[in-house]
Amino acid sequence: MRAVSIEEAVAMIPAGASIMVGGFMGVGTPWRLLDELVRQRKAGLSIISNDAALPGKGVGKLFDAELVSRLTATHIGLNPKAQQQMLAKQIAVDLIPQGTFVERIRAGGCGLGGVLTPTGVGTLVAEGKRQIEVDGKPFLLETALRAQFALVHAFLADYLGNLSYALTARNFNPVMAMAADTVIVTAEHIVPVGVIAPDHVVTPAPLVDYLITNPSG
Amino acid sequence: MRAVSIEEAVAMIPAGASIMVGGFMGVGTPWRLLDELVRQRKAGLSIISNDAALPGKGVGKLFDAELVSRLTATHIGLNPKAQQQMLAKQIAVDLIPQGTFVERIRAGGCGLGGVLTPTGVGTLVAEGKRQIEVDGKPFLLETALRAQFALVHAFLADYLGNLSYALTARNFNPVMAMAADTVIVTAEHIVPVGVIAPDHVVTPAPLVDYLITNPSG
Amino acid sequence: MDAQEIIARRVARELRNGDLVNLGIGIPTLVANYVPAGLSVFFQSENGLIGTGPIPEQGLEHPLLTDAGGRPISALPGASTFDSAMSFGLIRGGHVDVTVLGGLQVDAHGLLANWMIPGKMVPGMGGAMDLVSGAKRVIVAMQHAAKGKSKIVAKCTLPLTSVRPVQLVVTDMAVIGFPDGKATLLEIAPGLSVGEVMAVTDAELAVSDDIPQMKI
Amino acid sequence: MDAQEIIARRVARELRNGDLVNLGIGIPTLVANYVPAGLSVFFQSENGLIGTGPIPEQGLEHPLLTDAGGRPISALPGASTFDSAMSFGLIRGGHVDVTVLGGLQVDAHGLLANWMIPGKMVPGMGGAMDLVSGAKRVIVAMQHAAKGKSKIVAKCTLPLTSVRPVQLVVTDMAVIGFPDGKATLLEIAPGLSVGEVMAVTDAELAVSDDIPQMKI
Repeated sequence: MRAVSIEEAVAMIPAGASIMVGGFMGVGTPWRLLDELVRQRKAGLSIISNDAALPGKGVGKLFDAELVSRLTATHIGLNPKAQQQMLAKQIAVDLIPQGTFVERIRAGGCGLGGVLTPTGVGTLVAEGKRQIEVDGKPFLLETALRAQFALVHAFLADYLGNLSYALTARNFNPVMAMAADTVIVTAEHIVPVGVIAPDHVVTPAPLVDYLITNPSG
Repeated sequence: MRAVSIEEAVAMIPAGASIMVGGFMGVGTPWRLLDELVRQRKAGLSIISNDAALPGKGVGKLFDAELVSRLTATHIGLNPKAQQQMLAKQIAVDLIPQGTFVERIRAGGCGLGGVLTPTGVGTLVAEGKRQIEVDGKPFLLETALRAQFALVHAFLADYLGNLSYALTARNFNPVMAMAADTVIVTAEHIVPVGVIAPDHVVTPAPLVDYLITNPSG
Repeated sequence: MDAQEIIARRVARELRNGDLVNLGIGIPTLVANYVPAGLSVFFQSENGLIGTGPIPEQGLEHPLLTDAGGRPISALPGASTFDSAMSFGLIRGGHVDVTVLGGLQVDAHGLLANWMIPGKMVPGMGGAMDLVSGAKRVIVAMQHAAKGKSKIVAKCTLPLTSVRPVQLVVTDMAVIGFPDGKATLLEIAPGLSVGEVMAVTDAELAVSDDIPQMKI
Repeated sequence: MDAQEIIARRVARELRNGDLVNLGIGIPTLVANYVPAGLSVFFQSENGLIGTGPIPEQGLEHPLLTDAGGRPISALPGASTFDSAMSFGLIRGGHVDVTVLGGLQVDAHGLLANWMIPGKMVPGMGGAMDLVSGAKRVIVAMQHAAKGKSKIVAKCTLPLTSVRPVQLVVTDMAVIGFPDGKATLLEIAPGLSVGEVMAVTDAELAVSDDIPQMKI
């Protein structure tokens, strides 16, 4: 793990990158990283995020700035800008069930090729997917999902990169921290090693590539 | 969740039952429940457990008492009694890779039909299994595993049934607590509601059916 | 008592002590207000919480503790938090005893459509498909009709949420179940006749001689 | 210096700062004793711990803190614990940078057999198959020969652990790699000649003109 400034971290992300972003309706979202993506105008992004949040909030800011060209999500109903951009075919949107979304990411992070889920069998979601029977019951084969970058927001991060999360801000962050080539983390608090007890670490340090330092000045 | 005596809990388990037992080489094993299974002489058990521990320790006691007729495990090398019973065909043993073992149990608990793993492709483990390609890479289809009972050992249990685990005694307990029809828990300490902070609960209360009360007297 | 309150009160009577319950947005959310006295249930919020409590007093909200819509909530003593993989493991794995969801259409076989109106509303299914596939009991809480059109239809014309039938539909006019896979009128709202309910119901309903009044 | 120490010292030189490392039982365990000064690595124990520390002082052992063999260990500051699903997610998912495992046979293509001798040793594969399938680098640490028979064979006669080749084999006599999928002699132990190594090696080894001595 290396501690870097937010400018330095975002400078590493090329335009057109695939990026997983933690958070659920903006809660648990690494908002400082999103602000910096907008400031550095990284365009053509492939975003993998549960939702599109709201205009002006969390991932929503990427849609305000029209930086997204592809979105994989479970629900964008509360962000009219994302919906407009989808209907205008400005962004390609892949909407998938939330339980499938998180299992695909987990599979990507855990070295699994995919999982068999009953969710979506016989619905529009099944189109183009392999259906596999186990003990006579039909399941959809949902394949692993990975990204070049994961932007993760923790509650506590220690100097080694161990992370813990608070309340409902945990959501997709721990699975995404396993499913990307490069993991960049912001935290509400950076604390000395040992402050997070071993049993309370949710994301072990070796998973974290970059920890964003506190704002200077 | 209902708090019951250990005698009452084990009396609910019929001979021949399928039982998942938490623990890794006896660490994090619900040893009081195993002792009581032996005392009540529940025979013909189908045990799903990472290993066979050692004679006289943890799950090993079930082999000492010759109560096991089928074992699904990843490693039994340190229990000569279990090995002898296997070689004498007294017990049917299914040995599977540890990462596959835990994913099959997790799938059982999470409503997945199975997972695709690269582990075991092209080896003896692949025999009789479906091989599925994703993006040209071969994976084995490993199906979900469930049991009638899960015997789980926690560090802390609160009055509602929320559980937390300590150090390396967590191991298979949390996934097994999701993958059985009836979940029976012993804990090192039973504590009031609120002692385990929401972010530190690993197994939420609604998963627990029975919590074993402290020994009386 | 308005239509929404009738529905929410009636659904709340379906809950059993110790149930793990997931409430969808809209009318289902109201169910939490009518849990019968003495009954203790766990409410799950699929963004990662069991033990949701009421909206906190102004000034006590925490930005990292919200419901699935991102609105501040509180947590009751004994609450637990977890990641989304665990949250949907609970849902898909049958650990949620009851989920209450809104609906656009429910058909004569209990199939639900509630996530998409082609060409109009394409917000994404969020957690709905997993909830209908995985929860032990699925209860649909919705108005019986919208703009004069029955939402209880012979066959769903909108895209299905799941091919697994729901267990119960509670509307402002009736309670409908699906014994043997066939829509059956179980209760009618106070002040209504069976004929009045049938008149605004598109699907054929099995009806017994003596239909009790909705308990609310 | 005995054979085991030679092997462990040489393997330890393969570790890089910040690596997540999983050590199998037997010789691999010894590697932790020879981590070069100034190098900071994380050791994982697959029963659910990152940050394993040395065996605690007598009387300070905790029964709930053990290695994968059930023996008491300690945990370093910054350690983390987790369940087995996470532990093997780390292993299978390529998050473990280096795993060091014992071997029964490694063949000319780098394929490893280390879990079973049909009719004799059938203890189960434990975590070995996942480690060889998933770790970024797999290093086999073993004696070059057992009872006078080469363990570096033309083709494994014992059941394979994985069809994925290992990256490096370190024995008491040599270091062998598999560039372009072909067993290649990279280093030889001090005091040995290439001829002496080849004489006790069953597999054909590619050999360059100038083979350096093992750095230990």
